Amino acid sequence: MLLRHTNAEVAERSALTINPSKTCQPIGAMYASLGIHGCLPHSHGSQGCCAYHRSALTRHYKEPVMAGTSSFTEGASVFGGQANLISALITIFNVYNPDVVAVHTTCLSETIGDDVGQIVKKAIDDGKVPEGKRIIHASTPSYVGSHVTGFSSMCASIARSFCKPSEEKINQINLLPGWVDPADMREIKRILRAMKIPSVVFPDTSGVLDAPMTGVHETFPKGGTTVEELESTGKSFHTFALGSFASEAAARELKKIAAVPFDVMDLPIGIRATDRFLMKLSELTGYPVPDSLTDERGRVVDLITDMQQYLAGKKVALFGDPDQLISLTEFLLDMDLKPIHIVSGTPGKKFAKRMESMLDEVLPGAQYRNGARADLFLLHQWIKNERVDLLIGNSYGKYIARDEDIPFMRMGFPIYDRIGHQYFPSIGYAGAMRIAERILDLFMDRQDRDCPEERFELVM
Amino acid sequence: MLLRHTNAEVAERSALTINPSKTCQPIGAMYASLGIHGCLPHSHGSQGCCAYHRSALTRHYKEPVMAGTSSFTEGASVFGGQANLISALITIFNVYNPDVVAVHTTCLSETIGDDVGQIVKKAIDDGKVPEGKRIIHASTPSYVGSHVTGFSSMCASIARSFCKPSEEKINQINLLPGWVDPADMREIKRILRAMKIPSVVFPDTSGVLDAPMTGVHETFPKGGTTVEELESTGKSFHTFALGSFASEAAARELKKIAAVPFDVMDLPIGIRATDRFLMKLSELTGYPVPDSLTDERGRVVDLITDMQQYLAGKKVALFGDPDQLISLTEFLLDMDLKPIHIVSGTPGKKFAKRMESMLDEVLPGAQYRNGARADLFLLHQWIKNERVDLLIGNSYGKYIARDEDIPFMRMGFPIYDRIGHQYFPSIGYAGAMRIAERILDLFMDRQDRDCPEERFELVM
Amino acid sequence: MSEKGKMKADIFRDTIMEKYPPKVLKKRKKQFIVREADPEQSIQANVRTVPGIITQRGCCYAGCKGVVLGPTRDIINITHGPIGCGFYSWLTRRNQTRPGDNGENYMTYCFSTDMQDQNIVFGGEKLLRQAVQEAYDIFHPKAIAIFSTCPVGLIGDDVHVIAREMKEQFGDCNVFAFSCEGYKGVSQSAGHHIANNQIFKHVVGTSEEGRTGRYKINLLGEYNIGGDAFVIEELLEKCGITLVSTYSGNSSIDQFASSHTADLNCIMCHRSINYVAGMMETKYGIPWIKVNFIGAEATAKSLRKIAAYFEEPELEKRVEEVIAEEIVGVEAVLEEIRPRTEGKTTMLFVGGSRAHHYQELFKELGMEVLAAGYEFGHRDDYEGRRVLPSIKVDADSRNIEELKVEQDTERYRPRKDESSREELEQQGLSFSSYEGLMPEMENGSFVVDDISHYEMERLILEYRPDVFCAGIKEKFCVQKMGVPMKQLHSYDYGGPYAGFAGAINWYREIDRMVGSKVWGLIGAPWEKNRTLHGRFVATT
Amino acid sequence: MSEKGKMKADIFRDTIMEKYPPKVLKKRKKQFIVREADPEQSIQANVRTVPGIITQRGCCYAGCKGVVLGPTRDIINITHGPIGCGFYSWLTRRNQTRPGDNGENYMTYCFSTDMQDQNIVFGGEKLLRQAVQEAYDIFHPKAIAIFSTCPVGLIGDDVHVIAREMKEQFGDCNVFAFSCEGYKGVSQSAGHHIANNQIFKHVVGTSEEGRTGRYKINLLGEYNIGGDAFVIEELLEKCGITLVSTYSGNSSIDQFASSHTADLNCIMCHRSINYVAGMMETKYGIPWIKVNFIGAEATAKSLRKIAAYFEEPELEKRVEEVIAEEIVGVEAVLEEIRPRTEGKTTMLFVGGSRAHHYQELFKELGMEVLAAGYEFGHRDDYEGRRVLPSIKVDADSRNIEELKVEQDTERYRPRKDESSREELEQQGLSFSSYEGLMPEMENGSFVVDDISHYEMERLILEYRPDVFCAGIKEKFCVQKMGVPMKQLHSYDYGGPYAGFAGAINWYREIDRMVGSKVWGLIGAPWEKNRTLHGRFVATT
Repeated sequence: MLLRHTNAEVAERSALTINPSKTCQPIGAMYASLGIHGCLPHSHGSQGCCAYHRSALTRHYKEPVMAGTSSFTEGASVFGGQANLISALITIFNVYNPDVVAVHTTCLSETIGDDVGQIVKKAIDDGKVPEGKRIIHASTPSYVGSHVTGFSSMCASIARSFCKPSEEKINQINLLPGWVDPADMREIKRILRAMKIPSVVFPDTSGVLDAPMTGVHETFPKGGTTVEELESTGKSFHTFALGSFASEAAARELKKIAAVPFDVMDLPIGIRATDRFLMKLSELTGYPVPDSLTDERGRVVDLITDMQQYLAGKKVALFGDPDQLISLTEFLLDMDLKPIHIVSGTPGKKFAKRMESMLDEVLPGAQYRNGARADLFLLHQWIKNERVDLLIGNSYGKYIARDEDIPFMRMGFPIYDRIGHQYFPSIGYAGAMRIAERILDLFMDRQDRDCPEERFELVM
Repeated sequence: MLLRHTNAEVAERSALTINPSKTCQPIGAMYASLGIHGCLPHSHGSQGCCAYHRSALTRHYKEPVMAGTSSFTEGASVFGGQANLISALITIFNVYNPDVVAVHTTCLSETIGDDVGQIVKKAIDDGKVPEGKRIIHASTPSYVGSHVTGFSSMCASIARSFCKPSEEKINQINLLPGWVDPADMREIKRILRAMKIPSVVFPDTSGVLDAPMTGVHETFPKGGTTVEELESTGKSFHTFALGSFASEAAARELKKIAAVPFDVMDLPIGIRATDRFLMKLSELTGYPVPDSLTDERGRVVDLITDMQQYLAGKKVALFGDPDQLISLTEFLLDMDLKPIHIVSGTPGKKFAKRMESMLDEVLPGAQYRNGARADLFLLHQWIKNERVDLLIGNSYGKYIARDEDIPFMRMGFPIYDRIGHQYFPSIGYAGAMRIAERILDLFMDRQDRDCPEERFELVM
Repeated sequence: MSEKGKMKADIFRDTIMEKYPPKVLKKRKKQFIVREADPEQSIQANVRTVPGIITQRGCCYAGCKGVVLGPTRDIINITHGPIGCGFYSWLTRRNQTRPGDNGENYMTYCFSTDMQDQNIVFGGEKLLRQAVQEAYDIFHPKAIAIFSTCPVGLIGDDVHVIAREMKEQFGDCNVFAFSCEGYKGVSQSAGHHIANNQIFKHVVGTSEEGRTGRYKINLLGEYNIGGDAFVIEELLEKCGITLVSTYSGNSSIDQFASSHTADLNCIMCHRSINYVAGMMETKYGIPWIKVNFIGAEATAKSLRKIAAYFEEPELEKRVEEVIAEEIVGVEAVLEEIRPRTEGKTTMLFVGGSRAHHYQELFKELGMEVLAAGYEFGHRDDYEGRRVLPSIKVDADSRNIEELKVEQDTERYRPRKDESSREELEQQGLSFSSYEGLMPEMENGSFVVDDISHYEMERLILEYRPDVFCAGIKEKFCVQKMGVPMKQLHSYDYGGPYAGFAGAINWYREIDRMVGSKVWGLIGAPWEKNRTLHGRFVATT
Repeated sequence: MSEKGKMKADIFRDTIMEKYPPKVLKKRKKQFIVREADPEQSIQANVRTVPGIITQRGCCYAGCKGVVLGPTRDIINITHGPIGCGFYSWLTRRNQTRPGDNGENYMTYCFSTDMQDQNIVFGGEKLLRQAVQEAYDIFHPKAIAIFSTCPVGLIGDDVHVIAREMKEQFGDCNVFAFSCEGYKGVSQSAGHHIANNQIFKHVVGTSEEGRTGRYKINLLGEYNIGGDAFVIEELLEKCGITLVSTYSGNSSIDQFASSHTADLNCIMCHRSINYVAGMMETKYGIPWIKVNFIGAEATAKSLRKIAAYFEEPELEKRVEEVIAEEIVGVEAVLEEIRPRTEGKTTMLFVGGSRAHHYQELFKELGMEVLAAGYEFGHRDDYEGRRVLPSIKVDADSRNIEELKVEQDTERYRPRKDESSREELEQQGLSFSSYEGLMPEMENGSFVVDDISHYEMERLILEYRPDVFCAGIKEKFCVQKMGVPMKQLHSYDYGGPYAGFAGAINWYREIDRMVGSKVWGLIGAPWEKNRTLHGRFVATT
């Protein structure tokens, strides 16, 4: 047994987190920053933070993740990181020459109280920042929220830093995709193109964290939302924020700065969340949903109705980030699956509220928890008490899956041990198709593995 | 053991086929016919043929497959099927009202020597065929070639029946996709759209055999190549025939009728076959390959270089149809895999020639065979003599895979026991990505299953 | 159904028939009827399908090789013909089979001569001989069967001579052949008959080493789709009834060979196997009764029938105990599920028995059967065996051999004398009798033989049943219309549904199907409400 | 390398340095050197990384918790701090571990106090106490270790007091803490030192129940990445050498506790563990030697060193037998592979030992090392321990506690007296000595400390090595340039590469990497030849 010390007896814990289902803010800020074209994320703290975040993102995306660090030593920790950050900016502009540096803080710089805005201002005032270069910053203390919070904070900072007030509004929407993978951002852009809706999607890591192999390493690959696009967000007619945990804060900033109204919508994972997304897009713009998307939808529904017998009634445990889990839970329920154990390390009351409204009535036994100590140790204990047919989550789920011999679908962040998430969307109808296919494959593979020989089926 | 009577001792057989790796012509003709918009395939023979073909295609696509049959009885078998066919046409036009009826023969009608062209002519002459309706026909005796031959024959018939000689040539190409799944045909059209090349793709089963769920059963779904498009093929500048086994015959017809030059190319499965396809498209049209496709290519190459350690040196057994196997073998070799056992039931010398040129030098031990008695019994015996790490083929491979505990990737026709092939392309760079992902998943899942606990990897 | 419903049904039927050309209309009207109170109401069946009509039916080969001989594990079935027929009948029927004591099980294999054009021109006999030889050399089976496909009959290969010669040559391997060319008859039904004949001729009675036991029966017409036969085997075992052979689910050739040693033939699928029952009665004196293990009540009734036949209180007691024990679980599940299925509707178009048998299960769920019919039934399957004398043998049926069977001079042994048989009949045990589907059907419901695709769609559009039952070719057409569809050939890869355990599976399956939320996903919101309230700054 | 090569190298180095701001340039020049013939050539190392330079380095916590303490199976390692540090160091280092006899193995677990803002404001001591209590209550481990992350030091939580108190309270559980805040020192190296100190203080010498045997050694600085330690364990076993403890691959706390009972310390990774070796020598009288089990020759040499130390012919004989036996397989594989690798080139930038050790393996393959350097090495790792006295202790290093260790009054026992030690040294066995990486490097090659991303790219662009070795952060940058990249922290999830068996794995791995065809797929044909010969009828 890989997790041999996990037993079925759930003891309430008030201090010890075991096998977390979240990580800390700065990595989310780093990921969001990578979604700006020509941007170098910068970690203001110990160099270990930067190393850890770059490593984690690299393992997930199998791609270069470039970022700077203020390389705090004990001295900086005592006397403040101003010298380090200014020195870093000078080096960065000399050596890597990004268009934008996106600074995020860490628990260290937050604890000592560094005022990054002030430091950046000083750097600019002292002429340390070349003409036309931009430095943005977000406060992302590791001891508040989670990686999702950090992503949200950096998105808000991007909005705050680039959006300009504008009286004139143009036929363009702002779209905040939330913390999804490059393939998802690509898919969102494809949907918007299909609907002929001009848009600024930010952050946009497609083309950055799924850059093609060309024989050349581009420090700043051609993807990412451009500064020009970001500066036009104030002119947009409307903002769509996908996922309240990841995207709402930025939408609020855009509203504050440029009076762009916004809708916070569920991440379009699954059929109905995608329906609502497209319907709202269509309602607000007046642009119809094209037949090509309606047909895509019809194909997923077709698949699900065709294969429903393999899905119905199967029990699922899932963990990950709240925006994803909310939509995924809805999708699982729509496919007649039973999501009975759900945890997310990210705190926030909206999670429980949404889960309650979806689950309490139709699946009275379902357990869900988020925030402090909503960890994989707890999830595993729940599973030991009520077995499931499927586990969905990031790569850390594989230890539970192997111990309990449960089919396992990797979804979420981080996925360190498989490829695919970088290249195939899990959002929209295309994503729904892929999710349904993967779940079906798992169930069918299991049947093919376990059935007695005389029940081995050629046709399924 | 599911195949408990299969032993390792390969005995040459001259008459008995065991567990075939092919089926008969008419089903291929039926599939090709479904790729014409508004067309009802019609099986001129016993009603069992039609029932079998409809069932097989339905199980593969999980979609309605509409087709008529001449319902031969003993009388018709003795006296000829003219009355049955004419009666069938009358019924069909009254009840189902297709634009086109595509008649293919069977071993029965071929053995008795029915002249379908003659019968159809009589039906038209006798006024049994409504104005504007078209009846095309192909000779597809089950005792010649295979299902691929039948597909090829019906494609040739489509060309022959609709193509008109034309002096005028327009900026349009004809594209014969070969026997691939709807998702592949859709992908080919996407590629051509991306390259802005006007085209007639035929047959085109996308939108027919992956029709969306709408709550309505359309006897003739909105997909398929239209008669108008088919009639314009003579004006096309060039014909691209993908896969010599499936598509060359039709290309030759177009050339004969309308002097449209053609290239026969490998099915674009894998990177290099897709490269050649796009390069040739680009060379001939003068239209550049857009960056979006170059980037897609770069992403697959990136994936393969990133994950090469999991691929290199793994041995593969594969079976299926020759056009697919030729390209797939090239792709596997390109990924440093070792395709060492290959069989195809479809006869044709080109297969061995291509395999020879790809394999004999770099993989001296590789075994390949096609045509008579190149069946799964033989393949399984080869595997018993030299084990492989991966088996690729249609659903019948699952019996070998379970017996020998070999990871199994379903690819080809028929796939009765999984979904996915209908919706996700296996051609083009998108298909290469999917193939690479699936192979990697299989290898990694196997590692995760079999490794000792201390070698269980979080990161891969 | 109400009188109003009946009138609506009549009108509806006439309306949909209008689309047919006159000749077709005339024919179809006789096969598409609205059930009346008249107990003698008749239907046309087992006639040629109108070409082009899009039928559910398959061919003679499918009925012979696919249905009847397919499930027997230790015969090497060689399809003589082009590759297709062998390929399509390879593992597609879900006859579950466990290897027997000798470990032989060829179920997962497909054997074919893969005839080529030169064989059509010059004849395929040499090819066939060699193929049989190779099968023998590689596998050393105890039996090899040869199945002719369409061209074989036309080019005149004499498969029976080859079989006889090879059998003699091998000495330790029974070889026999079936002239089951696809064009014979009008449906699979012809193939069943041919299969019955040849098995009876070449196998039945060739061994006296059957199972011993006090209550020995054969189960005829049970093909172990989805493991049905396993459930029945277990149930009979529990009751102390000895199953000598099953035709042909999970069977072996030795079981057929000794099946004449049983004392009662119980027929499940009357259509496909009644010939063997009749011939065994004539030759060996074994009576047959119709049974049905589909449905909990039907199962109980069938067990009681068997017990009644043997007239042993001990057996009757045991059977009652088993029923009492099993029914507990059935009732518990029904109690939970029935409130969700009660009043829902269904239609069944399939096979030659299932469209009848499965009505039992639907009734147990409180569901109404709006329409039903067979794919390859005969009039007796609809109207009962009483109509047999009045069935006109047409050209298509005449071509199927009718074996002349006589009493076996040594082995004929009537299991019941006339008087005890009569007594049993008076107690309600009918011998050699089948009432058919018609009596099951409510007044005003539809009975349709060899339904066409068009008719099926119209029925669904008009009546929108909650579940529709048919085969794979219909499956996705029906579902595209938003109606859950249950395959009754393959059970949609589910089952078993026989016996008490099977009934429970079925209840749960239908509960899932009528309760699934996935059908609610059909139709995008913008399709339902096309009015858009666009607020883009300016229209572009 | 030729003189011309050396000149080119010098020019190249100066060119790439030009991009740096003056202050950075000055610093980097001292860390980026071209190897000269001068045996005394010096390099700057273990100094602060210039902020913004994009470094490979991590932090003190990573060195302490991640590297040194991570691999020990039966200590519950609680990260005291916000969740990130615990999360990132959870299972990411591939220290393979089998559960010991008592079944304890917490390797797959991550324990954290998940500090929240109120803990930052009001202090985290209460939280930590409760977390330790919960760990104890749920798991009853034999030891709990506490690791401080950045904010802990700043807010002043006294982790050591808490540890001491909890330990006393539990009675049966050793609790100790590490003040390894991420900002300490200039790299992971500080963390190693802190880890060494605390393990020495709280664990070493607390048990006398070590393994018994004639030739007892400790293996220091082997972390069992990819199973290296397993290979070495097996090899030592085969030679009859008793491994008392490994620091810290596949280790248990009991092994550390009794490690002072060994008679020789063998150091693999000098950088991370030399402190413990030194302190054990001072306190217990155990000498240490440098060994290297990476490379077949290095392995043979290291085994011979150990044998020589014990001065027993029996052992020396056994070691020679084992070497002779193992070398057969090594040579067979080398013979096959070397023709394909000979003359190929590589660069190594990683860790504090591997950039040195792995040169052995490359040399066995006939490959040339063009450049190498450490991520967190000190000058002694480059230049040898002889430079230790000349290393100036700067502010960053001064903050890391230097334990005052004295001879143990009872347990100090010099394993060799002065004279026999001198004799051994004369025979070539150096004690307390490490020559460093520099002597390995050819004249004209590059030695670069704490290489920056920019420098790495330039090196690759200029010299295009056939294989590049570094860590995960570099992996895909390098590969994007079309150069196969081998991770030397994680081994790219391969290995083991230690010992003879590991060498064979390595040869095959490098053979695969330099021979793979996938790199040939880079670049579409239309990118290589952009001239198109369009023949469309008319341009549109």
